[in-house]
Amino acid sequence: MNYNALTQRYFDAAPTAGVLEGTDVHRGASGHRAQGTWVQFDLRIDAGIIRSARFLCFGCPHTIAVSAWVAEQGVGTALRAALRAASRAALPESVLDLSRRFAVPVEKRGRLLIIEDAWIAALRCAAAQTAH
Amino acid sequence: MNYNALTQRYFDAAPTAGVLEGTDVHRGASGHRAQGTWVQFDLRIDAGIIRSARFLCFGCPHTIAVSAWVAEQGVGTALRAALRAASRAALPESVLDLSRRFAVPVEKRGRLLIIEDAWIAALRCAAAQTAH
Amino acid sequence: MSRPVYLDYAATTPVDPRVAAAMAQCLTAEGDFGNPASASHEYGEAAAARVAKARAQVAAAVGAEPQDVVWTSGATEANNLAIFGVAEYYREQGRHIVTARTEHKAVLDPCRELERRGWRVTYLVPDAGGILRPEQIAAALQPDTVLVSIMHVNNEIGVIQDIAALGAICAAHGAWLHVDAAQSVGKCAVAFAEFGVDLMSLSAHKVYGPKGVGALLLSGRGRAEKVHLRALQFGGGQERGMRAGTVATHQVVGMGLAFEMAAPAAPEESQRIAGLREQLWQGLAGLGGVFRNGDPRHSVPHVLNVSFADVEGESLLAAIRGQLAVSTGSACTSALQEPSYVLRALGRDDQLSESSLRFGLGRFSSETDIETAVAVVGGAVTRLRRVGGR
Amino acid sequence: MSRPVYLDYAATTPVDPRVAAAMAQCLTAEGDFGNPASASHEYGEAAAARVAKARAQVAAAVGAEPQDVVWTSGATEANNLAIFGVAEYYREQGRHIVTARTEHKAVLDPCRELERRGWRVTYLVPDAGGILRPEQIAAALQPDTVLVSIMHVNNEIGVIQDIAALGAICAAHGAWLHVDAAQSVGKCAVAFAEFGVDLMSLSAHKVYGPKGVGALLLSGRGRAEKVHLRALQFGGGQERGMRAGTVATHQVVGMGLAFEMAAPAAPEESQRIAGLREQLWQGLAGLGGVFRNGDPRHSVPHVLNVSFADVEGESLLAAIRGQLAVSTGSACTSALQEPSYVLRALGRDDQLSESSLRFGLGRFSSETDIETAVAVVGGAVTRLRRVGGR
Ligand SMILES: Cc1ncc(COP(=O)(O)O)c(C=O)c1O
Ligand SMILES: Cc1ncc(COP(=O)(O)O)c(C=O)c1O
Repeated sequence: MNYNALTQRYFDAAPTAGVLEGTDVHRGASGHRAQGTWVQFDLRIDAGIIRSARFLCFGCPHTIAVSAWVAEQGVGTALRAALRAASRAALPESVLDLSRRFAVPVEKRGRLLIIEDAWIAALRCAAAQTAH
Repeated sequence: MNYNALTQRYFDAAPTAGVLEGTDVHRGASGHRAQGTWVQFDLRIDAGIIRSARFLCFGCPHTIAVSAWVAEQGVGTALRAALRAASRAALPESVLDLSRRFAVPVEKRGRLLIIEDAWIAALRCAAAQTAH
Repeated sequence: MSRPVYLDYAATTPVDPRVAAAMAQCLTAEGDFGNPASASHEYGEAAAARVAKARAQVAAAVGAEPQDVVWTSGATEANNLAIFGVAEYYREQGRHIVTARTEHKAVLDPCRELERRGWRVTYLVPDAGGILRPEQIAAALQPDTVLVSIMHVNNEIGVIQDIAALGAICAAHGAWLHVDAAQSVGKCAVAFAEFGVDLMSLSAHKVYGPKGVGALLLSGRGRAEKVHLRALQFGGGQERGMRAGTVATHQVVGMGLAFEMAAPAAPEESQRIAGLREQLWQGLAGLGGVFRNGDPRHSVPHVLNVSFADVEGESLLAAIRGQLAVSTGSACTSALQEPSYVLRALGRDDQLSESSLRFGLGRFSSETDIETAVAVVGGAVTRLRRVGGR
Repeated sequence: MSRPVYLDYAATTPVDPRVAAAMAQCLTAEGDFGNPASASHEYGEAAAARVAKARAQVAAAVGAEPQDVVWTSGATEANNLAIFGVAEYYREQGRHIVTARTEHKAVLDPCRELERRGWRVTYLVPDAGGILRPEQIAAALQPDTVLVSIMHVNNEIGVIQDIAALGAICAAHGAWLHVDAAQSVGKCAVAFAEFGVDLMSLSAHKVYGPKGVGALLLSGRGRAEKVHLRALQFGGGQERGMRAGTVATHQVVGMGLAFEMAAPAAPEESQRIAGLREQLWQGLAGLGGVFRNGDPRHSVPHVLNVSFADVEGESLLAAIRGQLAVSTGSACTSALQEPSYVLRALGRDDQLSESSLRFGLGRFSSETDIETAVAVVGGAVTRLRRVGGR
């Protein structure tokens, strides 16, 4: 049980934990609590740009830390650009780069895919709703 | 390797170790050095009484101590009386009593029979020679 | 920086300072450093006398005789020696063994290995509180059952099995009874002979003695025949051929003294610790969604095992680790935490089996420690539930 | 009353005070007392770090890698683990083992047990000096030979076998080579990898470390395949599953430091001790009827084994015991002393095999100790010969 400084910091502070309120909030989730990992992102979009993001996470410290970081770093991203690219570019950084940045053990890397799925689900939700 | 006080004392001092010189000395031996135990007694008899006794012994501390004690205690014994009785009375004390007195472990008691044999051999030698 | 509050006494205990001092006397040139097998000089004899005294101390603490004691490197070896030793010695008499799902790995893994070698093993499932009913054991016995291996005090949840009842059943059937009592000494009454146990495993480091030493008690009192073993390691003939290897004087001396000190301290210490555990449980229960594992009516006071709903286990540990030293169910051997197999056997679901904390209380635990524990765990649980949206 | 002069370092050594101090730091509540398997808190991590350091120290001292080290309770267990472990793991590949008559009981007794289980064992006989020729080993290898177990330094007579030569032969044949090096460290060069050894047994208490801890080194470097083992004891998965049981932090820390200290001290210490041994030998040789056991050209300086003509062994020991602590060939397990099987294997007759003394010299031995030894032994031999009429 050793975490690098970044993981420890984002796990401890989880600065973007929570939900956003309002009708202009777009939500995406992935995973199952019963299976040990569940992640949800809330996004507020303005003029096609992510203006704010929050996450909820039931999961290990790596999953919480990466979710928190994604919600923080995702702000400022252009929605269309993120969705247009291949799915690996939807996150602010690729899953592989994230797993390096947060020193995620190999056995746990599958959990980052759940974060990615939740993030993409939130993006898609936003894209669908803002397309109407 | 624990010896009772008596065994220790007679092993350390071995007061009667040695041989007697002279033509009136009667000698008896038993056992084999190569087999681990060898005992010899020298007796000087005067008027049918053991007047002095010496022993030599190649053997364990119990064997040395008992041999020394037998040579010491045997002095004053009447030769004929000792030989007339059953062999168990030839020694100043029975093998069983000796093994108790010197706390000889069961596995070693056979060695006391070698002492007894040597003692009887010396007595017989004396008896044979003084009979001439 | 001050160290976290230590509440992991069931994993290991610090050595009592008096025990450490006695051990030190057996190490250096001024002390009794001789090899207890060196019968040819007084260094060896002095060491042998210390070993004999330790043997008597251990025996006295658990209602056994000094000659029942076979020194081992710990309860793991004692369990292995008991299980393989009996199984292999009596292999022509039968190849069926009865044990329970909630046993320590040091019992379960040897049983698995015996299955590989062709033995059959019945793994009993206790009730939701962790307790085995004697009738369960009776029903599991088969004509070729040679060994029953049931632990006394469970290391994860602290529940106590009714060993005396098992002793009677096994004796009537003719199966040998092995009891892993690594967690018992100093925590509840251990009466080797009275219980009717044939083999019992002990460990020093759960009761303020050193790691790396334990004992297997062997007896057949009450039986026509004494239990026999095939040894696991062979060599210099130590321990009457049942366990070769130089006896480590300082280690057994430490165990002997620790066991001697455990017995008289036990009732008083247990009462105090029961109070602390209650304080801890009340504090945690207030959080809600908190479940106590193991039947508290049949438990030693030294262990409190609690599962937290809506909290992920590794994150819980990570959130408290700077301030509190406790265990989850089982030590994780890989980066992935696995749900405790003991809690699973009690019927807990994966999430609750995996988000449990085992608090092990001990001689040096204080009320302040408990207050800290409640505050730290409370804070962590609340925060993690918030992050998880619950 | 002052204690006898200790010249039984080959039986066991006192722990170096620095080692004792390091051990003490791992025992009590202020120290690193945690369970090294407790990954969930810093007490466990601190202990694990100490264990890792000790692993590196032991490996460095014998030319191995830290990951080669499997902690055991001593060389007895290491030998058993090596021999049973390899034999049982490779049982389908072959059931023939090669060893020597002059091995320690902790090798011979496991081999006897394997014979009982259906293995064949060849027991090589060394020359009169105790040395095995590499060609002997080569000639003994059979198509189904899976293991060769030969000791490095003999515990009774101190002779050193040419392990590097054996390593090459075994590697060429494809048999695993196990070396009992319990008596080697600090006394002669030990180079695990360089020697081409596959398994090596180590013990701490022969080199100023604690009793009750040792290691088995495992490697397969230079082979396509790493050697595998079937474990002897199963449980918590410690030591990568090869040796279950809580690792005793203070014990391995003691071993690590003792091994670290052994290496640099060795050349200097060995030279000094060689001088003392020569002094001892010269003093004893003057008595006449004194025979040196073991080829002095291939021996560690720390052991001098001498047989005395016309002296009974037990009486010799009894005569010196108050003043001198030495061993006969083998520790007597019953009241009857038996001739040393090692000396018998060298061709000594019963009387000389049984009247031998093993002098073990060590770190704290002084010239005065040797003078005392010569005087005491000289006095005893002279007196006993007189009592025996020689
Ligand atoms: C119930 C139980 N059995 C066996 C063991 C193993 O004991 P040791 O650490 O002495 O090998 C432990 C502790 O680890 C235990 O709690
Ligand atoms: C050569 C040899 N092998 C094995 C052993 C056994 O070692 P331990 O005492 O650590 O079990 C010893 C010492 O007793 C020895 O000298």
